[in-house]
Amino acid sequence: MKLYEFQGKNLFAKYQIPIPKGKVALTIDEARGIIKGSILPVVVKAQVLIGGRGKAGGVKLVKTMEDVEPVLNSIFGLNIKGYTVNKVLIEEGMNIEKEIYLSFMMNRNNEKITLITSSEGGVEIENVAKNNPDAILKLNIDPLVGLRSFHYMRFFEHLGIRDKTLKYQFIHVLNNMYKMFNELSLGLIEINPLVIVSGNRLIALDSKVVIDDNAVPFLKDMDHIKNYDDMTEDEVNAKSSGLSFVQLDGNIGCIVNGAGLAMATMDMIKFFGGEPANFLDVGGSSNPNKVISALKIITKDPNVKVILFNIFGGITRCDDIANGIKMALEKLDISLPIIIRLTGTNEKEGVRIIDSLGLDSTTSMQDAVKKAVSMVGE
Amino acid sequence: MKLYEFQGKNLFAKYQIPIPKGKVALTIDEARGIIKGSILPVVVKAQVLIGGRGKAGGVKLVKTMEDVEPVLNSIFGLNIKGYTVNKVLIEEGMNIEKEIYLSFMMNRNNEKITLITSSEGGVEIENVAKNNPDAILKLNIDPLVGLRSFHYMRFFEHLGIRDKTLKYQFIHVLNNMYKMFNELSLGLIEINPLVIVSGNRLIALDSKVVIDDNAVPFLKDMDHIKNYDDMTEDEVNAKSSGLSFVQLDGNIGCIVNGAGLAMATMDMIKFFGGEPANFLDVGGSSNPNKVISALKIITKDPNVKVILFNIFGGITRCDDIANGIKMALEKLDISLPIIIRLTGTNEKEGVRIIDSLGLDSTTSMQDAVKKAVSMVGE
Amino acid sequence: MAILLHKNTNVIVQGITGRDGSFHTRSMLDYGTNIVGGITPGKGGLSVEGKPVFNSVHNAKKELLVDATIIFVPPKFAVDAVWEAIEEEVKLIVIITEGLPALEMMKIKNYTKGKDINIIGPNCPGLITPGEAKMGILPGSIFKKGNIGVISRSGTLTYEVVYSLTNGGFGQSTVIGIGGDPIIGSRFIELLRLFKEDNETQGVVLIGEIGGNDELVAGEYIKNELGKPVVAFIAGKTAPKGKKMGHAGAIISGKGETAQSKTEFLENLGIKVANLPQEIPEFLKNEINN
Amino acid sequence: MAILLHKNTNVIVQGITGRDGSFHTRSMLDYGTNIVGGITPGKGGLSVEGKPVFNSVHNAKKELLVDATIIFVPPKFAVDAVWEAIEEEVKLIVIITEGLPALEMMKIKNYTKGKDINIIGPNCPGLITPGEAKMGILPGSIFKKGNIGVISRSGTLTYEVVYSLTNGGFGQSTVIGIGGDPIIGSRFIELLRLFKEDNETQGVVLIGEIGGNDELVAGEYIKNELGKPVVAFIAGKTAPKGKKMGHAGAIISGKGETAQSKTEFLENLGIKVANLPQEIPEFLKNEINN
Repeated sequence: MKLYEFQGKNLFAKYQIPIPKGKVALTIDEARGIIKGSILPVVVKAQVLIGGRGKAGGVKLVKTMEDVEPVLNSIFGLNIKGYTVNKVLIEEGMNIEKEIYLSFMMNRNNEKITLITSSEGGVEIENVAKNNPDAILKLNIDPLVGLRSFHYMRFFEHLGIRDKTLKYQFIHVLNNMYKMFNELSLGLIEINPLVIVSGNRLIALDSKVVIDDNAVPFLKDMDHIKNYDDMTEDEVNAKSSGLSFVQLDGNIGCIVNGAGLAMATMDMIKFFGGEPANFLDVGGSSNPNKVISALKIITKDPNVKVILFNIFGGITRCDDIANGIKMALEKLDISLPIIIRLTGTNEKEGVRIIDSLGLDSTTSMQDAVKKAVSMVGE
Repeated sequence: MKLYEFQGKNLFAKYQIPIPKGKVALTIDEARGIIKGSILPVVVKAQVLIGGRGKAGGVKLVKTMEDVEPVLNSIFGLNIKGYTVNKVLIEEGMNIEKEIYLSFMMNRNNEKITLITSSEGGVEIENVAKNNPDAILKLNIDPLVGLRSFHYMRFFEHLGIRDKTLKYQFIHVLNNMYKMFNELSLGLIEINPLVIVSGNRLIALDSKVVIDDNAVPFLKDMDHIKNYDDMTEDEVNAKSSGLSFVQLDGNIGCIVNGAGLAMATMDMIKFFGGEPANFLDVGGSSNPNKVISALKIITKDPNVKVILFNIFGGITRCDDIANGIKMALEKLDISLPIIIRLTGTNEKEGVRIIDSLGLDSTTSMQDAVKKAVSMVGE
Repeated sequence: MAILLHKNTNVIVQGITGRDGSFHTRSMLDYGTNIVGGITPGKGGLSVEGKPVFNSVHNAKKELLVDATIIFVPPKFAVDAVWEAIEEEVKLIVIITEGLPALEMMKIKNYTKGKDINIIGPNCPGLITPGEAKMGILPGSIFKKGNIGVISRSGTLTYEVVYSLTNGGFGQSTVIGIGGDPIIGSRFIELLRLFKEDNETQGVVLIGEIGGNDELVAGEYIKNELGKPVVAFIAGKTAPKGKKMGHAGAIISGKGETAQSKTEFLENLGIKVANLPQEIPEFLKNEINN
Repeated sequence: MAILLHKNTNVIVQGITGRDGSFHTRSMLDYGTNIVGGITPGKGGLSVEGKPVFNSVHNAKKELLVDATIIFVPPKFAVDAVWEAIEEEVKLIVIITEGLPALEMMKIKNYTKGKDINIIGPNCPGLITPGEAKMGILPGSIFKKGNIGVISRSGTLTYEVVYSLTNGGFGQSTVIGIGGDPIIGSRFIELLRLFKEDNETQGVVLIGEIGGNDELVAGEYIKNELGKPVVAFIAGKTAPKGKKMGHAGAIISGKGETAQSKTEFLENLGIKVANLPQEIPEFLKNEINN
């Protein structure tokens, strides 16, 4: 689960990671009021769950009161890669001496918590990795061992930090970031840039915090922070119905049991010249209501020209799926053609139900996919 | 480092382990004042760094004001296994429903933190182990894994605890004891008895806390708790001079470099019919001042009839030791005979110095020990 | 020989009295798995499908030989269940449960690295040695004893592939679903090492997907050390970047994590990658005959 | 062959610029130890006895082959130094430092259990393979190449025994002081396992003391598995109960931990226990000739 910059910073404050003074505004009026009460300059920052807002015009400086209206008008309602800006963070301006990149991430490839730092802060780390890889240091931390003095040593060595006060501050920030990472089961905690301001003080100018979705149910007192703002309405609905759903832009709606098989189905559609409209995994259980929810979501998409079921019964029973289709056809007004592949557990019973609905079914994934592709091609 | 009961209980309070209301008194007057201000009955408990005070008359109940003087007079100044009582803990009386033994200890034999519990609380665990071993449960906890639900399960199963409130309280106490064990690097945390009082509440009626000596220098804000009350004055002096010293009751004073060799020297004295007066390890460094300190401590013991040096030079240089002896003979008034075994690093130089003092030396441990034994035998 | 699981492996079920636990205990017993008992804290003394239930793995081990455990307990208790099995020195731990925090799995993984413990999962369908035993939720009927090892990050896609294999005349030595989470007990490479040593396994099918670098690490091992033919399949060529495709671990976070780049990487190493699951038996035939 | 340490073992010194570190670096080099460099954080770029100093083990490993490390850093930094060496996959770690908290050592021990890492110490004199190399503070001159392995919880008592051995005609394969702390990296049994596999070692001298049960565990192993003659010596017959005799681990906390009961236990297993260090060569002669 991604957090907004301001949510991440609220947590930083809780973990004693220094942040600039700032306030969130949900409307232009609110924002105007905050700016009027502040010492200029202030920075107005669009709050969206996607990177690259700077380039998109989502971060602007207000130097004088004349800047206020044009800045607020340009940011509120701005569309950044599909996300509409409906809240901003207004922060005090800073005299920056140096910008650093600093993050801890869950590294699935070596099962360590990887500390990443770069002397080139304020730019995307991927670009630094491409253009100046030597600027980047990666330290792999075993969570059973923890962050220790030899990590600090390598960190300071890489960044060329010798000042003692600054070292203490970095250790403070590193320890608290690491603590936050562990206590909140994060996937990522990123400060970019972490800035050094006058007096050798450190301040986290930005925040990117991602909580491991599996850990979210276990976190206490974090309900206020939960958001699904990076999911579409359909994706949220699917999630609440126990489905995994991702919107794509093709025209063959897919309903599959199992994530791997669902991806393989999409891939096969593409292989035979079609375009999948979505990823949809009805999961392992056989609740017919899931089929109804799945059909509801898919038929909302005006692009969809044909619906393809691909069911390999294991835990999922074919007759349950067939019954789900039957119930859906009774309840919903579905005029789209439906292609059904059914095999595995209770295949015969399932096929019999499908037959009774006057629909065809096949046991071959390849046949079903080819048929779906040929139908939209007509 | 052993803590007094009241010190352990102060830490319990900090770690939210419930304890009875109580106060410490250093004099009879103070104790009398506390009792007058309390609701009777109260318990008066001698504070000494040794077990078995109950049997020795160090724990008494004050039911009425008539009890006060006899109880205080009998406890203050009481000698319990060589420790004189000069402070008492005065605690509220309790209506006990059940007594349990509970401890966590550093288990050197399997490198785990061992949780020990017994349904027979209030008696020494060694006696339970002997008379009713089935009453005892031992759970070995890997510090990297921590105390977890399966430990609770086995704990409750063993003690036959089914009441939910009680379970929560036990989990609370277990977790906090375990936390204290880890945060303070303990060797032992023992509550005996941990009592269940009316309303299914748990209270720690006693405390025994031992901090790992190696961890003491690393503990913050714990200076007030440091005590050397379980060491003799000589042992404390030796420690502050960088020596390891243990008083024994023989008559051959030993000065040896290395703990293992020092024990082997004592053993050899005994083997040849003598009695060692002490264990003394001057350690690995060769500071002549250590030899002076060592001789000071040993010559204070009126039992000592002969002084035996056993030095196997490695890091310790024989000439440094010899110089130490020379300086000591100049500074101190030593009339006791001195037997010297010197071998190893800079042996020749050392022997030359000893010769110059008009003393004998040998390179054989066995010869030196035999000579010392024969001298006291005369 | 097959790997990890055999007819005589003594298996316990952690969470045996739960809905899933009891259902699959029946199904595993039917398949021939040597289930000797189960664990549900607080339900010790009951029995499920004639097998004794204990309060703890410790208690079970006092009365039974235990070689392996399969964990069906809900995510809230699953982490402790895994640690319990580790502490009681159970050598094979299969975690079916979905929803374990990755950080907890990371600790478990680092603790057991280099130690004599195999963990499969979490969020996996389990494993099966056809004709001998299964630990998991895989539908036994589609498997057939034979000489192909299968390792997969997926569930039903594995069934699809195994179905093709069986129909194409290839039985399986052991089939393992390693789970869809980013941090898992055994990755491809760890199981390839076991298949290398297994005389019964003549070839391996590797079913990967988007996310992570397991397929790449496996590819290097296959090229340099395995010494047995392999056919791979990588799901997710049409998956968009940055979106979780059902599995917590099926997400493209960087360039090397797409199905295309994984396919290319493997093909550059000389490893055959099928475009369709149904092509796998044909590819395998060619590889084995080469 | 000897065990653990050889002429070609590439050794680094953690804490090489310190008083003890630099002094013993000289002494180890003089003995022939293949010291390739040292570590002191913040002193990278210096050199000690002609050997390069690095800020971290990581940096050293970028330029050097590192098989083993010896740690001389003060207790405050020693725990991190050990973890650093573990994280950098150094296979032999010798901790000379005295004063490491037992709980920290306990974590290190549990972490490395079953993994391919040998830790000696803390609070130990180190180890020596006579005629080849030494890692530690042992006085090289008293040792002689030969066929007796020595494992000891003590320092100078080891020298006493080795001196007797050498004078009695017994050279040593490898001599290891395992340290006087209650929680140590390698206990008797772990090193006995290595001596068992070492062709050069024909017999073992085991120098124990009061406290703990290491001698008892070792005794069972000697009787049942070692297959080589052993002579033991147990120090502390005159030590009182409950008092620390110099070593943090030399304290009698229970019945089985006295020198008498350990001696009895070993003798009951048929293991010869010497009363005097000087008897050991004689006993050994008898054992080997039997």
